[in-house]
Amino acid sequence: MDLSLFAQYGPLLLKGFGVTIFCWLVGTICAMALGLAIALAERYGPRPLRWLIRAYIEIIRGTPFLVQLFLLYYGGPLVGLRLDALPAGLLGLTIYGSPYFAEIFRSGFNAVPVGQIEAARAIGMAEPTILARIMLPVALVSALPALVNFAIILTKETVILSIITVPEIMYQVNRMGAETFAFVEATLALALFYWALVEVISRLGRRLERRVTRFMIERV
Amino acid sequence: DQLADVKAAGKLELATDMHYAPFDMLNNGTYEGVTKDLFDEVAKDLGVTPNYMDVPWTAELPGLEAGKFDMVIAPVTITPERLQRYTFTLPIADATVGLVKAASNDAIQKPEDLAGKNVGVQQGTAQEKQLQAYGDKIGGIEIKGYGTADEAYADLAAGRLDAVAGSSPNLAYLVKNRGDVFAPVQPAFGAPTYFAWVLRKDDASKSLADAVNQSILKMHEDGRLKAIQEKWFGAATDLPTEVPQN
Amino acid sequence: MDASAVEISNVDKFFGPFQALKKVSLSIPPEKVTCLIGPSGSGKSTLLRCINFLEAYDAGEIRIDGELIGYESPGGRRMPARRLRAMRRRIGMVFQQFNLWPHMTAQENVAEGLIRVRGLPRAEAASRAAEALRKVGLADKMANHPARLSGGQQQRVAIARAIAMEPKLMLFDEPTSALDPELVGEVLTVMKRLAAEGMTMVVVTHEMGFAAHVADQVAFMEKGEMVTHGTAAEIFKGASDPRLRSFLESYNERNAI
Amino acid sequence: MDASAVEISNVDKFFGPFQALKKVSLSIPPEKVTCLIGPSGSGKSTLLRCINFLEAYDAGEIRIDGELIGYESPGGRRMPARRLRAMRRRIGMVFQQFNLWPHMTAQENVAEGLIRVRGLPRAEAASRAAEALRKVGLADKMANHPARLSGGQQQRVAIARAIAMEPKLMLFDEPTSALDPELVGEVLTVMKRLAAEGMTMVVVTHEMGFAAHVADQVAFMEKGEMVTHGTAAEIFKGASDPRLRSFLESYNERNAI
Amino acid sequence: MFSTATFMADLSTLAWAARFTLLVSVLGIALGLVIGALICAARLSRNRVLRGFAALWVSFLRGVPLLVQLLLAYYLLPVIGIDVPAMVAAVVTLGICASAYISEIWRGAIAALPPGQAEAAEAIGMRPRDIWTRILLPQAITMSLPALINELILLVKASSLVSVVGILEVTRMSQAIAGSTFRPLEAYLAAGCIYLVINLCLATFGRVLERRLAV
Ligand SMILES: Nc1ncnc2c1ncn2[C@@H]1O[C@H](COP(=O)(O)OP(=O)(O)OP(=O)(O)O)[C@@H](O)[C@H]1O
Ligand SMILES: Nc1ncnc2c1ncn2[C@@H]1O[C@H](COP(=O)(O)OP(=O)(O)OP(=O)(O)O)[C@@H](O)[C@H]1O
Ligand SMILES: [Mg+2]
Ligand SMILES: [Mg+2]
Repeated sequence: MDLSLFAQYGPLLLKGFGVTIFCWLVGTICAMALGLAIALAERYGPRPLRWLIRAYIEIIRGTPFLVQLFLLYYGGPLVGLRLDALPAGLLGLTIYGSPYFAEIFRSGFNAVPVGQIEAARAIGMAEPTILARIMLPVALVSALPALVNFAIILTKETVILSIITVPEIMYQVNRMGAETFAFVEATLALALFYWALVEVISRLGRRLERRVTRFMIERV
Repeated sequence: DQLADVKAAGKLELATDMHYAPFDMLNNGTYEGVTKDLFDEVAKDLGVTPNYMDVPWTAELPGLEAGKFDMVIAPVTITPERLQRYTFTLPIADATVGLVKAASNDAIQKPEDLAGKNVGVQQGTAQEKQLQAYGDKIGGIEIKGYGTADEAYADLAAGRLDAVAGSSPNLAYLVKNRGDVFAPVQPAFGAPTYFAWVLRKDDASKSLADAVNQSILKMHEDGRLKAIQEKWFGAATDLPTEVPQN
Repeated sequence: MDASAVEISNVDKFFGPFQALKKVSLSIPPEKVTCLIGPSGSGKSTLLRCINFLEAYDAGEIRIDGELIGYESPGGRRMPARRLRAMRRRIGMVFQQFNLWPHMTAQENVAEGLIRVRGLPRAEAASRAAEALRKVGLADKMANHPARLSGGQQQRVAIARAIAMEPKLMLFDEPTSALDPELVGEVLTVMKRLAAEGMTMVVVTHEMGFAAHVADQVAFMEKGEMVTHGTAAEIFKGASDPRLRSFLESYNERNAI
Repeated sequence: MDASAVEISNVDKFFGPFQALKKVSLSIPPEKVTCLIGPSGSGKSTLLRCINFLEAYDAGEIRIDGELIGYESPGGRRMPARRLRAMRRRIGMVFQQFNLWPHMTAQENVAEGLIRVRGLPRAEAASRAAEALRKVGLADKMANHPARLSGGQQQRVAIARAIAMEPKLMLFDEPTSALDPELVGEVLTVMKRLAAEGMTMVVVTHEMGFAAHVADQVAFMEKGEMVTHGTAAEIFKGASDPRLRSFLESYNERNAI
Repeated sequence: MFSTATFMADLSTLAWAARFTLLVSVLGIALGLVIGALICAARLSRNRVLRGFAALWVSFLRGVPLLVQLLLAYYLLPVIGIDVPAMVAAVVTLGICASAYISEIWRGAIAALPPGQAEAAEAIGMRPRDIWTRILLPQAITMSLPALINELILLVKASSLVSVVGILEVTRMSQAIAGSTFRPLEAYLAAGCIYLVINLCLATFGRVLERRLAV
């Protein structure tokens, strides 16, 4: 193990971390918002829209991010869509993540007892209010671990942005590996970084979880 | 002693990244290319059966060090830094830098035309270093690094790049296959560099490296090397008969 | 026109092949208490849920203050969500299973509708909610979430939640099932006061004593049919229908302690 | 030794700072029906849940047939899960909120325990479950999931589920709250028969008439305290405690129709 | 530009490689579901040690990229004397990694179940094993099925990483094709189609199950 390598490549790797975190944050937030919109459109939308959404979900969810990103970035110009690497990467992440988030939200809504929704309807509450005040808070109890799960998975999907030359962590790790052949050290750096990032996300997730389950009685 | 072990086992475990045409590629699921043709001969000389494994580039050298394979036969450009960490065999092909551009692009006729232009290259390669040096000489080139050469070619086709730099044999094969899209920029530039195979840098590996080198030398002499080069590149280049140290 | 607060005519309701309501008709007079009684599974809850259209009825009509609920016209298309919502604002409901919102405290459960539906400012809604909870004897449990309340306490929160909205028509589905005799008496008092203040009430109950005390009209259902209805005295004293008689007998046998 | 089926002595239970049970003591005689009455929130459900250790009590002792439940020794460590399980097999419970398993049909709800706990073969469990459901008048609803049952039907499934297990001790938390008078009478009959067959029963109820008819012993709780207990006659006729008297008065006022 | 002939040829080549993708993901899923259930049970158990172990399991397996786990399992474990065939290393690593995610999904669903569900089972003296398999998991699975199918689909796609231990599955094969034909668009599109077919099957299965389980 050659530790001097870390001194040499440290700044580059740190820059890569920064880019990864930026891409992940923006991508996750946008994908989650789009996913929620999709889940709602599928729940409340007219029938033809629901079919369209179903097709969107299955196609995006069913194909690898690598393929989507490759088509978007390298295939896009063939049909006149020319994006720079970073915007393409963020757009790609948003699209790729949205169906997963949509399904997780659908799962969560499934878990809300109908009686609670009926109680809100019975007093004439409007559907958007019911959603925000009753369904989302209750759905989060069951959906939050799955949301955190997928946010964590997205941190790892960002490595694919390296194929379109977004200078994120994998891109820099590859560079370090290719230039020095120190693949083991580079991989180790990658693993450590991810463990740190994921640990932070899980901790935040657990804290949020404690918040959304505050109303429940613990039985241990 | 690795040679003895290999002979005793009767087979050689070999790792290569099977998407680096024309050296290593999969055609309908069958492995073929320059490396395979060459190593089939080497194996015959050694009297062992070769077992070719497709392993992504990033896993090859760690796997070699972990003892999962005996050799990495993906073509690796010889550089002084790498020589410190691994044992290289004799060169098996030319790795000098070449350039391709989009066939439809008439603005670029010679390497000097690339001053100030976007040029793609596989990141971290010896070719990238040489391109950098060349760029400094002609007054600046915008270099973009890619994970693999394939992505650089795709971006050239997509129009984001003006040219791609790579090893000459690889580019020649690209142009041969996709002449409709890509065209070479002549002449090649930079110092001559070479591809070779890689073994662990320990005493036990020395015997095997020597045996492989013997076999390569034999192929130099009896013309098999030349024939294989002509088969894949259309022409043969002279290769040094000892491991270059720079 | 029609003087009924709720006019139910020939309502059918199917759950798959099972018919839960069979040509049910009933007029509910305004500003009076109507009790629905009948054996378990006779369709009382279903009828109540049809009145505020939580359950879509399959045939017949239900009119609230003369206005058809749920459909544009009898047997026609569904009415727009906005209009349905507007109608429901005038109807309150206490559910058999309470259906409290588990993530809100008792006070928040009551205040929520005041804020979101009635548009009251938070502070006022909170103080009104506190007031409503005090009336049902829950002053010291206002900050508890439903999971931390006893059965009877939950039921009282549900009652407070409905009453705080001050609806014109109130639907109670067994509002006293989890209450002890003292509280039943109090709920009875509250109902009588509400009726005096002009609220129309429909109450599903199994407690005949309660019905006898509170009801202006009593309706007896069985197997999805409206068997008979009349004043409390008519139903409980001079019951002529044999099904009703046998239903009541078992109660009279036991009610004295 | 101790002749009580359940011996509760000086039991305390806290929910955070709130004390739900305060030094509660009670002997429950074997093969008899004991009714627990008291205002909402007085700790009846909590006491019942302590008896089968669904709620861990904080001080005192509860002994089932002389055996301490929940702890190795009074105030000691928790008992091993295996032994707790063995004790619970002899105790049945009907919950205030029913707690049916929503993913199983009525029949499966009843059969599940017979298969998993009693180890009966599937076929026999199914036929016993069908038999138990027939007895509570649900022969035609056996294949319904709980969501497709009325409140009273759900409660009857819960009763059938508990009775089918043939426990020696049965804990009922308001087993008739959602039942109509006819069914209440039937449940009463069933209980009397079970008591005659040797089952010990503890019943939380708000229906004084029911308690008066079924109970051998009646215990009155208030604010987490065991106020008084005695035979049904002692409690309902000669009530001397002022709190008990005011509790009962509101009932007597209303119970006649 | 786009060559349909190449695309079709790629498709047939990839269909052949799909058997490895299928094999690895099906076995990985099966393993992941079983271990996931156990880890979830451990995470929610009363036993402190079990809980800590499960928390560590989830934290490690979610924290370290699957790629790294595979490299560890295949290239580093031999160093301490555990040398397994590539296929076994791939399936086990994939299954173990998936178990961490699956257990979290179920944990969320179980947290949302009314506590009375388990209490009713405990009260009759049901064993924890039966409470889990008969009461909690069936409801949790039904409730979280869309999220679970999400996870399984991700697993199918993550199986592409097993190429680092030398298994020639769909993604790797498509890269190989792209490298030799210099037509990456066609190759990747073909790979996308193969994954889509597999995942559509999974998704459809999930939907049918969802409709079946809905009560
Ligand atoms: N988990 C909890 N956390 C805090 N307080 C609780 C909890 N469970 C119950 N309580 C409180 O304990 C008291 C006793 O509750 P319990 O359910 O035993 O009452 P009960 O006698 O059964 O009443 P009811 O007749 O209304 O069902 C109540 O005041 C209730 O608010
Ligand atoms: N969703 C449903 N699917 C199928 N059958 C249903 C459904 N809901 C109710 N039922 C059936 O309809 C009948 C009437 O149910 P309802 O809840 O109206 O009875 P109820 O009179 O309120 O009885 P209880 O006094 O027991 O609450 C019952 O037999 C019940 O099994
Ligand atoms: Mg009902
Ligand atoms: Mg209670």
